[in-house]
Amino acid sequence: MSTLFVYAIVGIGLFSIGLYALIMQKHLLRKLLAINIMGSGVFLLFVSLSMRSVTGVLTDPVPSAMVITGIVVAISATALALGLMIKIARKSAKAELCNLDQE
Amino acid sequence: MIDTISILFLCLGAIFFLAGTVGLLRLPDVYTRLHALTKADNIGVGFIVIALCLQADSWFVVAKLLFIWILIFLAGAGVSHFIAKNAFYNGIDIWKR
Amino acid sequence: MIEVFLILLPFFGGILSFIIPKFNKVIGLGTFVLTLFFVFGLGLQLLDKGSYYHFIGGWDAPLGINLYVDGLSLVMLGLTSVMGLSLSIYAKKYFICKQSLWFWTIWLFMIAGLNALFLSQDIFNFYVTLELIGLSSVALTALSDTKEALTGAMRYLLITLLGSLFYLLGVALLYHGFGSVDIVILSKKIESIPVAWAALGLMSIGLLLKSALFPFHFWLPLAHSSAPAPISAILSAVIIKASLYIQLRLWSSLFIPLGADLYFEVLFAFFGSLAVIWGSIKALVQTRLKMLIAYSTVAQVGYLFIAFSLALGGISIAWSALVYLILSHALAKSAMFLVAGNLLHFHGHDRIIDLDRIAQRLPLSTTAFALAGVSIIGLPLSGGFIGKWFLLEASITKSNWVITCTILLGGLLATGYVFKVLGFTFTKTAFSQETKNISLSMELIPLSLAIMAIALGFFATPLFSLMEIGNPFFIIRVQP
Amino acid sequence: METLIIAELLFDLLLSGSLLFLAYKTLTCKELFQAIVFFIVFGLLLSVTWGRLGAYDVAMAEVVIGAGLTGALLLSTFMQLNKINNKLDEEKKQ
Amino acid sequence: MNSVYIVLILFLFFNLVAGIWRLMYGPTNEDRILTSQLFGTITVVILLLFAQMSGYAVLRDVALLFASLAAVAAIAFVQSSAKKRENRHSDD
Amino acid sequence: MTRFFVVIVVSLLFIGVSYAILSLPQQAQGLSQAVYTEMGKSGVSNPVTAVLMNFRAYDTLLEMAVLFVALIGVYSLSYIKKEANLRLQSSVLQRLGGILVPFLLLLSVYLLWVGAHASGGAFQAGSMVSASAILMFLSGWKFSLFPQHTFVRLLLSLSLIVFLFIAILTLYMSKELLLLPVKEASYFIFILEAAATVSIGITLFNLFVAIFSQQKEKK
Amino acid sequence: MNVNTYIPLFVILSSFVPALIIFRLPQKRHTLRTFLNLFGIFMTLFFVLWMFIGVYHNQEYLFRLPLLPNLDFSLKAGALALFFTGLSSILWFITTIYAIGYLEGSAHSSRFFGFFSLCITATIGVALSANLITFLIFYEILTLSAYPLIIHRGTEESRIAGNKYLFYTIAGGALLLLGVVWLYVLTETLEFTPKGFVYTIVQEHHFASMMIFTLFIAGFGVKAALFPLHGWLPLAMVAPAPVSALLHAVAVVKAGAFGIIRVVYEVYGIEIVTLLHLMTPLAVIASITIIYGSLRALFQDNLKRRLAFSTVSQVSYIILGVAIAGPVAAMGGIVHLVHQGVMKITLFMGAGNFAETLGVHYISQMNGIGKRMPLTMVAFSIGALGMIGIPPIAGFITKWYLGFGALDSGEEWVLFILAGSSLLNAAYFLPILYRAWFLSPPQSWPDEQIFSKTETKLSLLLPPLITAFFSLIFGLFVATPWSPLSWVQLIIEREFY
Repeated sequence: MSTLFVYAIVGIGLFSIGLYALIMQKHLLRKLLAINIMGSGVFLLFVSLSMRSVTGVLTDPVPSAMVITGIVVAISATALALGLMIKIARKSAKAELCNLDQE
Repeated sequence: MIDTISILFLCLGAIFFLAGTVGLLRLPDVYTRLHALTKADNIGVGFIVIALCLQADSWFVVAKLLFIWILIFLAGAGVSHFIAKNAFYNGIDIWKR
Repeated sequence: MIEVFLILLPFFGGILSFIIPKFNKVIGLGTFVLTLFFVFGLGLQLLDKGSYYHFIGGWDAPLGINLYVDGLSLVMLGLTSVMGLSLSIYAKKYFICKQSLWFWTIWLFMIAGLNALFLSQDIFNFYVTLELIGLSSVALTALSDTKEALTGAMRYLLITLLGSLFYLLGVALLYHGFGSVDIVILSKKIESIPVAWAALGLMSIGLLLKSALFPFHFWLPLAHSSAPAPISAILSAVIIKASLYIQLRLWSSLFIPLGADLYFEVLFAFFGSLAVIWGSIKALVQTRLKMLIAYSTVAQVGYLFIAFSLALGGISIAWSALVYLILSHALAKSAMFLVAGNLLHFHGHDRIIDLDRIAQRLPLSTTAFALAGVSIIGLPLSGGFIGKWFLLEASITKSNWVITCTILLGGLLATGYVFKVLGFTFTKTAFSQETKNISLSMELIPLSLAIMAIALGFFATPLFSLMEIGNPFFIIRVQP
Repeated sequence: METLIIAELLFDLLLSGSLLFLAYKTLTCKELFQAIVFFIVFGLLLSVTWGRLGAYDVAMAEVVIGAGLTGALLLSTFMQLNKINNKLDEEKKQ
Repeated sequence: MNSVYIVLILFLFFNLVAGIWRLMYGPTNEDRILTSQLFGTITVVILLLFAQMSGYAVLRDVALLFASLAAVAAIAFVQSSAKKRENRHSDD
Repeated sequence: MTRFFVVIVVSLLFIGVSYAILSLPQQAQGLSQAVYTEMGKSGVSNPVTAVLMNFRAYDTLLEMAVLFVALIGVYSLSYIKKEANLRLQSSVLQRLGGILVPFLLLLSVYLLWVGAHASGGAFQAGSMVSASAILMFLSGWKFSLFPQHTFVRLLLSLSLIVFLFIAILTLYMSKELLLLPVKEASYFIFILEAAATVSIGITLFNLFVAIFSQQKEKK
Repeated sequence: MNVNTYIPLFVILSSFVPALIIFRLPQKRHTLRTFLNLFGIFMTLFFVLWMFIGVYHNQEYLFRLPLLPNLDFSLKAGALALFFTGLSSILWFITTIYAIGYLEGSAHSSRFFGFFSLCITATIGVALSANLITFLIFYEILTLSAYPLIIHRGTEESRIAGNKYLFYTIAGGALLLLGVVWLYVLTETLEFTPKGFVYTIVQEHHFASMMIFTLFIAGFGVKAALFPLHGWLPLAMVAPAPVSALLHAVAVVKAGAFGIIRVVYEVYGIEIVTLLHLMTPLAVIASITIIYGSLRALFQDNLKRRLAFSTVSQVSYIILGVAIAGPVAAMGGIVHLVHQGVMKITLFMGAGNFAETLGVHYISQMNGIGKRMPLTMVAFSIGALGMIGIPPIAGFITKWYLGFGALDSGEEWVLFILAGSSLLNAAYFLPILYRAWFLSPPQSWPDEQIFSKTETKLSLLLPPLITAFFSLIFGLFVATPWSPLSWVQLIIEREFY
């Protein structure tokens, strides 16, 4: 087992922690951070597994490129979410998802 | 010979970083901690950069390293200034014995 | 070559309407007309030549990205462009000045994303298009600017991101397990190793989150009900289906050969049935019209997954049922949402019991709602009926009586909630209400959508022959 | 050589451990501000990780985004939220 | 030489981990920001040492980017967190 | 109770996926071989850039669209104020900005240029541009990069426009979308990257400003 | 491809197209609306007559349109189909005239007449459909287009009635759908064929065939108001009188009964149903319904409600006739489609006239009403006596043939049912007649409208008189070649036995 698997496992760990927090935490900023951390976990897994090749030093560039795409997407989503969050805080006095179903 | 000197510098840098960290942990208020931070930022990085410069293959690398040092220097100084000012405006008291 | 324009044109229109906001309506509508035209051309080409690939950048699959056009993607593209055009005409009147400033750009980008998704053949590309669609629909949902809409949009955003992440994790595993992100190559390489199963689970969870199957439906009602009417319409009509479409592609080429269908068949059927029952019951007890329609979507998603489960069970007619249900639900549900938008505009509220003689005062809207309701319930002769017919046929062939009963019960409950609304459109409320005028096009668009949903019932045979081009469900046929 | 490998392994473990720890702290610590700073630091370590994994392009992207933009965005959002809360408190008092 | 680098990297890393204490318990937000500043510096140094150790020159570019952007987050913090307008007076 | 349940689910997920990963073969299945054999035709020598800008340029196009949509989404949410609501005005800050900003811009040009053969590229360069713009903005400099001006809107959508332009061009030349001719590929890629840098920079900056100075709409 | 192929379609379109136009007419254009209505009716009648002659001379009228793979939308004018078509189109004509008198001038008449025409379209479609899926389609259209008529008044009461109606009928429709799909899965055909097509599978899927039959009966039984599925019918009487006439006599209830006829004769075939031992239960249910409906009718004071329960009872004669499984009884049952139609429509129009002219809704208010409105009351009396089965009115013919048929098939117990129901009919109709003719009228009527020349509006007066006349004629000239009974004989000979 290569040490690089450690990072892959850490990636899944980050994903799991993020998922846990996303479900359990109330505050939106916290949820957003959770999403970001989950994303980082996925990216970590993506890249670290591409380092498995023993022969040759050629690292696989495709996952890197995909992760860069993913990072751009993540930052876009984060920005949109932050904007939305501020607006929600302004309307409902707290940056949480209040339960509007039961009205 | 060069290796020894750079190890020496590296150790010096490490000591300053240690000092910075210890200061960060042990000093009593924001203002004094800022002081500790700048030690690590400026001198610690400085020593390590010097050590790495000695090991560098080309002048380009040396220039880059020095550049990094200057940048950290600037950022450290500026940020410390702003944080201190901010802390002062926000009414954080100065520690008195 | 034509298929590329379906992606480029909306992008181009979106950018143009961003740079020249003065003419954004003209640009938007023009783009949609052109897109529809191109879809038509694509259909002709497809009938002529059969399904084909487009190698983007000239790089073939493992390295580059392939587009793939077959009957299924053509049908979905057609749906998207028809919905796009009609909702645009509606939105032109619906949005007030400030909202429409940014609306058109996001809207066109969303359509571009949808078109790109329906053409794609590459699982990572699916991810990017999903994100494009997700972010733009969140932005559009938030356009209504009420507390509910913002909360709904936020919830939707979080869920869509979460779903995408699950999906991306699956993509990562598949890539590292089999060294490609192209569906065709993957389908050749895939074998039953733990990574494939993990990817299957993760991708399914992610996509189910996005398509709001029963236990994951919690975000849907608020987002769909509080968005502006045309956005609610497209969300329920196409966006939900986009992730289902990916599921369809993935299963039909990757996961069924894996032998995964045996377990998931039961799972999908179970949750689909629960969704039908739960969604319908929740819809029945709603007091607000848009909320009712949104819960109806939850129920209809259940039908789609029941069809999906039957299709996994090896009944080929269920694939047709699935696509037919997708189409008819899209048209009918969007008509319903638009009518709800009209009522909201007309009365300033959408409480069902206070609909004051709508049947007399807005007969066209009421007709549209009734016709759409007919299709949703699955009464003959409508698109929904054909879908339901196939579904029943499949479930009886399979002798799966639980599913059969669920389908029938769902139809009854659907009757309940549709006619709950329709009943109140005839009655008079005790207090008088102020009303606003509604422009004719805002009434005609839902009506024509509803009529299309009905008319779908008459064109089953040609549509099926169209859908069969390229044999999108090819794996099923190969298997004995 | 042996020690080097052990040291590298130690480094890997330390790095991954602190990544996990920081993520955990980010998501569970009490104060929001704290969480944001933890997240920024998490970004720092993540870019070191990219460097360690040889994905230099990703490392650069992460550095640029993490240090330059995400931190700034999150902090200004935090302050916005604070401001809104303060304003609401004042309104309540009046 | 490499072993020296890696030991130094580990040492710096321990510094960083120790600093987390301040992040957790630092009484004021300013404390936290300044700690993160220190962390940034440490990261830069780690990257530099790593570049030297493994021979990947690109990491030096990464460090350069890091160093040049170190101030942005802190400035953003400062620009949005000062509370009272009245107290502000032009400095210098 | 919920917590317990969630913990169980999350740990099951963790264990399952970890098991799947650990059971992966040691040998990578990736595409590196394919990429390196085709590198010569891509026009650049940095494999990641080759993937991003040539092999999977279509993904990049869509990614630009995502960024763009996010920006417009944020606009549609907020009332855009033209001036920064800065709390601190200090000559030190202005001086620091004065030193850093040109340097950052220089660095971004460097990144853009180096992207063809070493790590770096449009996105990194664009982020540097945005960082320098943010620094300028936060230092209290008066400059206008907001979408009220048609010119800025053009800059914001520049990358997409160039992308679409090249897409149409290649479609006209070779009937395949974004098929960059081998000889001129490097120029095409450079143009694409330059445009993307400008757009990404201004977009990210505008995202920051929109969130930094979002405020209540005046009625 | 000659014109004959399209005639079934033309019949449907000739009422459908006017309906669509009427929907969009503004409230004021009542002349145009009336013209369109009548134009549609005459076109329909013309085509129907054409087909009657054609069918009499063994001409075939079949229209096909591919609907699904292997399934067509097909319309075919056979003898049975035309029988029902003729009934509904003629009664439609009469009801429309009545409805014009009853509702023209009140609000939303465009909507009303639109859906009214749509109802007829659907009924004619039900009659002409040549396979089960077409049948199902029109059946459900009928269900839906009757709904707005029932809640036409827009009151809370009518809304509830409408919802109840819909709940019953859609549930029935769902059962029906299940049955049809199931049958299709097993037999892969749905075409109506003389003597049925289920025999191909009955060996292999014995239980399934039984279940499907049960589903069919339950599905149609809802509309045909078989006990215990009749609950919607008495409630639906809140609708305006023409609608009640439509529901009870022309379209809805009849469609259910017609469906049962189709299923028994042309899907299963008598032999198969008998083989499956399903005839006797069906007959028993029909008998229970007959007695139950009559008993309930006995205790109603609201006139329309009493008539509604009477319908529950009377429609089951048709089913009973079918279920006895003999040609003679079948004649009695099928001919009752027409007989019950003309008699019940007379009764409802009469009741509508009382309500519209005098504001009388309850039987207890009807004292001496025969003196105030003699002509209407004469018509009403003919209808009522026919229902009881007094010769020579049409109702008698039905009962005669039913009884005779029962004896023929050796099911003597049916006679007791017939006798009992006749007694009960008499028990709930005769008191009304007694009150109306022999008691003295009250000082004033609840809500009286005075018309100078006749006792009520001419367009309200004529239709019941005509239908009453019909019910007499059908009874008196039963042996002529153009009487309904002769035609039924033709059906039975050609298609069933």
